[in-house]
Amino acid sequence: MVSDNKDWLEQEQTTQNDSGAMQDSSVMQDSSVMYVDIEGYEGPLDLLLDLARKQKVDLANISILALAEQYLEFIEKIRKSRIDIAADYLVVAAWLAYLKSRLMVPQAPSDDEPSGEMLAAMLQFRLKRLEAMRNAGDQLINRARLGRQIFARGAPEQIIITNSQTYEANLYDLLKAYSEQREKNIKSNYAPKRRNVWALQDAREILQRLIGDNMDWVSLDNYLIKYLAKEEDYTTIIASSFTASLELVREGHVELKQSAHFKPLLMRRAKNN
Amino acid sequence: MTSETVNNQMSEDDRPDLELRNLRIIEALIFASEKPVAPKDLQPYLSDMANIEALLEKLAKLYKGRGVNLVKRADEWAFRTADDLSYLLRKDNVETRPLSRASLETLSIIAYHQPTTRAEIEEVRGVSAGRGTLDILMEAGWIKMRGRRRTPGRPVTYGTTAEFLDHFSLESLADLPGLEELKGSGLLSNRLPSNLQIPMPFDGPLRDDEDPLDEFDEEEQ
Amino acid sequence: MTSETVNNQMSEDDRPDLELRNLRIIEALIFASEKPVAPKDLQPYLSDMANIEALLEKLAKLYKGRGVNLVKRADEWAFRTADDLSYLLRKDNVETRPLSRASLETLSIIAYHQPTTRAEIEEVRGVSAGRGTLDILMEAGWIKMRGRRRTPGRPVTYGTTAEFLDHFSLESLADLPGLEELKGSGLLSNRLPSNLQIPMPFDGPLRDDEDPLDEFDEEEQ
Repeated sequence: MVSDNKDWLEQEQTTQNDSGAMQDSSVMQDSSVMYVDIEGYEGPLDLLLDLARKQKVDLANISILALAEQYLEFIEKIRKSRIDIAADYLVVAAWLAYLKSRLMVPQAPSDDEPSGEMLAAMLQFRLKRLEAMRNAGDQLINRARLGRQIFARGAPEQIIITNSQTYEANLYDLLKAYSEQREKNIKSNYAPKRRNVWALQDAREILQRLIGDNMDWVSLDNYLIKYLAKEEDYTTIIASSFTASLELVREGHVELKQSAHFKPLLMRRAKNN
Repeated sequence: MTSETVNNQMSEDDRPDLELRNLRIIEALIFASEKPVAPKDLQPYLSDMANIEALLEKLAKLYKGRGVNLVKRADEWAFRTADDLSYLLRKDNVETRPLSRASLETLSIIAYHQPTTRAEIEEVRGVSAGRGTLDILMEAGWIKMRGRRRTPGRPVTYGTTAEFLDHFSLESLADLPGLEELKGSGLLSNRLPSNLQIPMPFDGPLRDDEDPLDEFDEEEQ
Repeated sequence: MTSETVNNQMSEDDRPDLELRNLRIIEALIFASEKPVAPKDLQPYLSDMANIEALLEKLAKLYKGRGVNLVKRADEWAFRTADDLSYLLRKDNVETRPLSRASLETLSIIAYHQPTTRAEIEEVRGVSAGRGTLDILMEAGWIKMRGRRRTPGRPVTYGTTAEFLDHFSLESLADLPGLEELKGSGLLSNRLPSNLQIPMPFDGPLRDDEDPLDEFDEEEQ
């Protein structure tokens, strides 16, 4: 089922190397490093969609397991070459690793967590939806657009049909002017420190994305740690994601449960949300 | 300013001269304007009993098949060059700043899922919205903040504007390309398709689950 | 641009479809042009044998008696509102000017920080306010003097008016987006210090630290 993903990766490696070589010969010196332009992707879902397309079948028929493995291998390679990867990509890696385990291990009847098939269907749905939105965007932008193919009166005659305002300004300009000034003032005397800490806000966003639409219990902490943490970051990740999850519970976004002390912490999206 | 002092005993339909006059006035006012014009802005210039919608439809019919058409955008009207001439009139040198992929994707998500929140947009794209996607779209005048969703956190809801329709030559959201198909496939839902109702993009007045942009701001600050 | 490859054995007059096409193109081009159009500028868009002058005359005739006329001005052609309707355009001949950057900035600070003084505005803007900016905003009817702050110098406090809310389609000051909203829409960056605050604007009655304006204030301004 997953035997061909290796071929694909090797193939990818060479083609990526080719394009890398054209751009920057220094990258070529270490030819064992896969040249990956992760910057070229609009986030992990985009990367997944790209990988899915390489399966050359309709999105409805892709192998989600193979896709998960390709993604994980991809991320693993990049991490080995010590390229910094945005947390978004690692969050998805964590989720896919979880998905993979659900798909490969038969589900015990008592298991409270969602089935692998259910998770896979969810991922497939999200890929299809993203692709659909992307296609819709292409169709929109290729329509006959005002000022390009369709034109308004070139020499409008001055009439004011509405009221006789002497000055024009809109709310957006007003808000923008305000924001820029406040920000400008800050920049002059504020230099943000780069700390190796997970901001609560980041942790919160990541958790929310991880939980996504799951209506069933998910145990995430293990995956989070494996994929997101360098050893020295364990504490901050656990602390921040735990605090953020409490906050999410308080606001009614998620529910938490733990069957006993030191058992994995399970979470899911709150039912009535 | 000049008020119509017609003694309107008869119905408008019986007064072809009055109708012609109304048509000419509507034509002149909309023609003079670069932007779509709302019927209520025409009202003061017309005779008291004028049926504006009927007059507009009549004028639109008159211009059908011509080089310039009278088109409806949301509930407003404008003259625009005919779309079948677009290949001929095409201007390619107007490229200001091409829309980034992220912005275009965000725009289509808002268009098809509206009213929608930032979190929902991020959920579809699977990535957090960087600075410069929403605000570029607001700057272009294509999207706006509509209200606040009545859920915890009361997030702001976004929707498209009348300028959006005008720019992309859409009479209403129902004309969005591929909408029916997307609706049919369940891809406009936030959840995995089930027997849930399929939401349709909606740019009308605030919905039951939306509040106007207010109140909460006070508490927040 | 696109060249007509019609095998033009016949005269144009015998080809009503071609003539219609030419008329439509002329109509669209003149409509979309920012300036009156010379016949030679139309040439490249029309079929090879087109008699431009005749077509223009025909189009002018078609528009005769309508709300908009096709007129000739020194050998160039343009659409103009019919003479007898030109009163429509004179109706409200107020020039609409965009608000200057400085005024916009000042207005936004007053909106958020009200009641606020000139010194406070200057502190946020980092430049001293020219007299003109406040005057323009008062003239536009968007700000007003509220009272005097009970501090040394008794500076005048400024606030926004009902017209301000009206112009920006705000129901109340509470509709101004707060800190989180500005961040959420990308207008403010997320990398701001946590102590950054956005004040809660207030346009109610005079506060404890404000005195009413006295009679000489008007002149002083």
